[in-house]
Amino acid sequence: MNKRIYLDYSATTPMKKEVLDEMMPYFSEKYGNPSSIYSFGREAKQAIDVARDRLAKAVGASSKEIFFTGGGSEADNWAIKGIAYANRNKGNHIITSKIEHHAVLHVCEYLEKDGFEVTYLDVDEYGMIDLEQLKEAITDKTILITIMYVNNEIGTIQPIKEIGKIAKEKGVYFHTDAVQALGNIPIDIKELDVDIMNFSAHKIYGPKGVGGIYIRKGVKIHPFIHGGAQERKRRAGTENVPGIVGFGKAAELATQNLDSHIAHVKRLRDKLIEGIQNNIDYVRLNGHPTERHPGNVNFCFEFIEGESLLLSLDMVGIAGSSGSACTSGSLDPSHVLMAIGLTHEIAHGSLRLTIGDFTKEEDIDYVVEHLITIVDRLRQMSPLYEGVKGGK
Amino acid sequence: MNKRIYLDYSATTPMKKEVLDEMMPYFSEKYGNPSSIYSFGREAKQAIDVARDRLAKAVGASSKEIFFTGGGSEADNWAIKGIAYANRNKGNHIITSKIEHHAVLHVCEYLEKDGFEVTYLDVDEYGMIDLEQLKEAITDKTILITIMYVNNEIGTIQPIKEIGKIAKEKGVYFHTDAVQALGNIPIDIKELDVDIMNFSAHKIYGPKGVGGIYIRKGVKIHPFIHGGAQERKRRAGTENVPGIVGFGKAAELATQNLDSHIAHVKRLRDKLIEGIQNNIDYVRLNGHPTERHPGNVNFCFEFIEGESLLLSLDMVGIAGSSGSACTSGSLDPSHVLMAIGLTHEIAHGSLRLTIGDFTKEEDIDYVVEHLITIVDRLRQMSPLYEGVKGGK
Amino acid sequence: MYSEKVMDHFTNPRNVGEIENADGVGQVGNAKCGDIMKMYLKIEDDTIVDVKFKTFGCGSAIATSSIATEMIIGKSVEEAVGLTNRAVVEALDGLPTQKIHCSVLAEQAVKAAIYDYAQKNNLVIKGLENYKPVDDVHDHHDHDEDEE
Ligand SMILES: Cc1ncc(COP(=O)(O)O)c(C=O)c1O
Ligand SMILES: Cc1ncc(COP(=O)(O)O)c(C=O)c1O
Ligand code: FES
Ligand code: FES
Repeated sequence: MNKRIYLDYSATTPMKKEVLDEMMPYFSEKYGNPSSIYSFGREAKQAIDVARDRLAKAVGASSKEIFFTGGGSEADNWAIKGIAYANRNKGNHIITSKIEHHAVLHVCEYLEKDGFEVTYLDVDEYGMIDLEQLKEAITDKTILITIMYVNNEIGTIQPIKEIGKIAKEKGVYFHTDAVQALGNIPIDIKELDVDIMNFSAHKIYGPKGVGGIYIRKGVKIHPFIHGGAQERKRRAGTENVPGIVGFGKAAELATQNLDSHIAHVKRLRDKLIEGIQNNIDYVRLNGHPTERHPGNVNFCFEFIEGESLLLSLDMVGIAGSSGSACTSGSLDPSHVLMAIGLTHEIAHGSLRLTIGDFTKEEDIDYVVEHLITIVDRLRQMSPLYEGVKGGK
Repeated sequence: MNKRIYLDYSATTPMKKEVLDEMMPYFSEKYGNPSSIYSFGREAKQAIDVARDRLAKAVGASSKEIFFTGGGSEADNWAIKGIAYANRNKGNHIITSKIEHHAVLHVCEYLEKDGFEVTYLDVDEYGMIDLEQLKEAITDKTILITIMYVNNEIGTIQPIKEIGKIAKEKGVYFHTDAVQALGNIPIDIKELDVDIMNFSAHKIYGPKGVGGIYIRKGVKIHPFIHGGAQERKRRAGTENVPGIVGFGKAAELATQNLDSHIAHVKRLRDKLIEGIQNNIDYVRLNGHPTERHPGNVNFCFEFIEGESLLLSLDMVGIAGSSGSACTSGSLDPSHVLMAIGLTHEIAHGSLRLTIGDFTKEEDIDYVVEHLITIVDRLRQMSPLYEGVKGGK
Repeated sequence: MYSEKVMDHFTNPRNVGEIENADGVGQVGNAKCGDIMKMYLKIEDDTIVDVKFKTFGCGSAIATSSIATEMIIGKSVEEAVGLTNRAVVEALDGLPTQKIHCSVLAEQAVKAAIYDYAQKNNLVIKGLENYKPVDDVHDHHDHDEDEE
């Protein structure tokens, strides 16, 4: 297998050359500890400051409100546990949705075991929450609303501005996981009533293992990692200097190139969606038709199972992902596909292809061509397809 | 300033070339997400497995008991909070020492606010805990003993084997922070009754922002970062693949070179200690004379203050650190120096110089030479020194 | 993740299809759980002369079905009843732990088809005396390490 067509940009991205170039000096030359007072400790400290400014600028925040973490998941954990435990005296109720990332859902479940109450909002068939349901869910015990900006599986974009308004009106903190939003839609925190927002570098052509979090000034939150005085005493641990530098660069590139990035991936995304819809029967596009991550394609192919589809694609060099239970090794297919109302049978046959900056037009042709053959081959093998063929 | 003599290896280390070489392919080529099923996701997964085996081998553990984290501090937080909350039904008492790293102490203080009781054991003038005091401190509410292996400031090595025996006898979990031990003394977990031990890559010529933790099979502990199923469901978040690969390589190198590393730094350490003791009056070596980190030198220079000493050293290209209050921006000098019984006055004048693989013999000569002049200059400026000179 | 043997049987599955007027047909699993296997047997003189299968499932479900058909062609009915999921796993040079249940499915599909043959012909087959058709082998689906 020589061809490699990567269509899993929502899982992770390759690091851009500009990002790596900027990181390189901090591994073995400018390796000083940013907390030290000698010159080249200060060098490292300055590099972190630059990165912080860049990330702040990318999302319309002030640098003082940006902190670096060891990844997007750590930031989700920090946001939710940090707010929950710091505001326990005010209430023990949290509102989230059924389609959050596991880094949000599993934290909520953990908190439920520790005396918190969590409302999991429904979503409609496109993955949208209902603002009325949200309003009704808020009680005088509610301390936090946590609703993601852009869904990682089906790409649906939530009405963050409206949610923020509701939260603000009711005096409830609002956290949004913006890991899939950064670099894919414009973000301007100044325009939003968001109290906490988090990001991950490896989703925007930056390094793995580095995340960021915006914490609005004045928000009552506990630290999550206690220890040294790094990150203005809010996140302990020797800073991952090269990683942070890389994240800063990636954030800068992402905003500079945002328009062209969106135009590029959207065009290929629409081509891929059409290619599939025009050539393959019994498919269903998951997610919202318009309020959607510009590079997200998510289909269910009836009568076949996602893992076999992925393996077959892998054999011709195409990398995608699936919400099928067989892939994850768990009993149920993706909670997101369940929440938008798919039956188990159909959810098993899901395929997510996510497009990025290095995707080329001819890649899409290649993928559609192979998908047609592969889906047909797997359906010929499927006992579920037998009844259907005749009627066609 | 062209000369640069780095003597702060206990703060952080430069990454070795072999480490960086091994990491490089995972940034922009083998960038697949290890959780994916396509071929080059598996490639990344295998790389993590190799790293895990290497770290396991370096410390005498089985690979299944090793997990990667986003740094040494995260691992300390995980170990202590994870055990505390998972065993709360058994008891609420934790025993630690007064000279732990902040990543341990501040977690303990946080837990105290949440209903836990913590005993902070004293240490003697060399920084050693007292095993009898430990035994007496254990009650039927004690769930965890957390005592560091090697102290980061004064280098004292605790009797981990004996502590483990006591813990085991009493049926109490034992965690040891081995961040400064790895790569500096031989570690063989098989020989120790330790339940949890943690490490940090950037202290052993590996990357910043990557840590590791050994969790003995069967230990009851909560996850710290909830979310995806990474690290066998125990530590969520997309793995820092290059970082983990680098840590694995660094751990392998550290064990392969352990004897020569120890011989090298010990020789230069002793030379530096003698150089200072033979040439400068009114100095005090902190830490244990023999049970000591092989590269750790920690002196108090009476009548002068640590920050001015550091700045002066920095001007001639020498990088060290200090437990002085002025360096940290906090009111009190290092809690470690206080715990070994130093007065504030003396503790302020502390200087830690830590030696590593790239330190050369002539560096030591250079440092001693400059220290003599600098200390003298600062003392001439010090009102405390006035009374003393005459008597000399 | 998968051995070469698994990938071979996944990519070039043997004996895919249906047998018209099969002597025994068995189906196990259910779509809800993401796996269905259907086996068709042609039996002459107590010997399995032809087998075909259809499978809805993951890569290892398809591979185990494929190799199971190969393993029972030419065997006596009694021998085929003795096919174990372990033998299937071994023949495939192993399966990941979370995929072992797929091999159980293959074993069950063969048994179900032979049971159908026995029912149609009023036979009692050694090894199948206490057999009850099941379509749920999902206890095996959950295999993850415990979170403590
Ligand atoms: C003894 C000890 N524990 C924990 C840490 C924290 O490790 P990290 O900087 O990787 O978070 C350090 C170093 O800063 C240390 O010396
Ligand atoms: C929406 C969302 N939140 C959180 C995360 C977790 O980020 P990380 O992998 O950096 O821990 C991801 C990606 O895995 C994501 O897509
Ligand atoms: S059919 Fe679901 S794991 Fe094999
Ligand atoms: S003398 Fe200035 S901070 Fe201590």
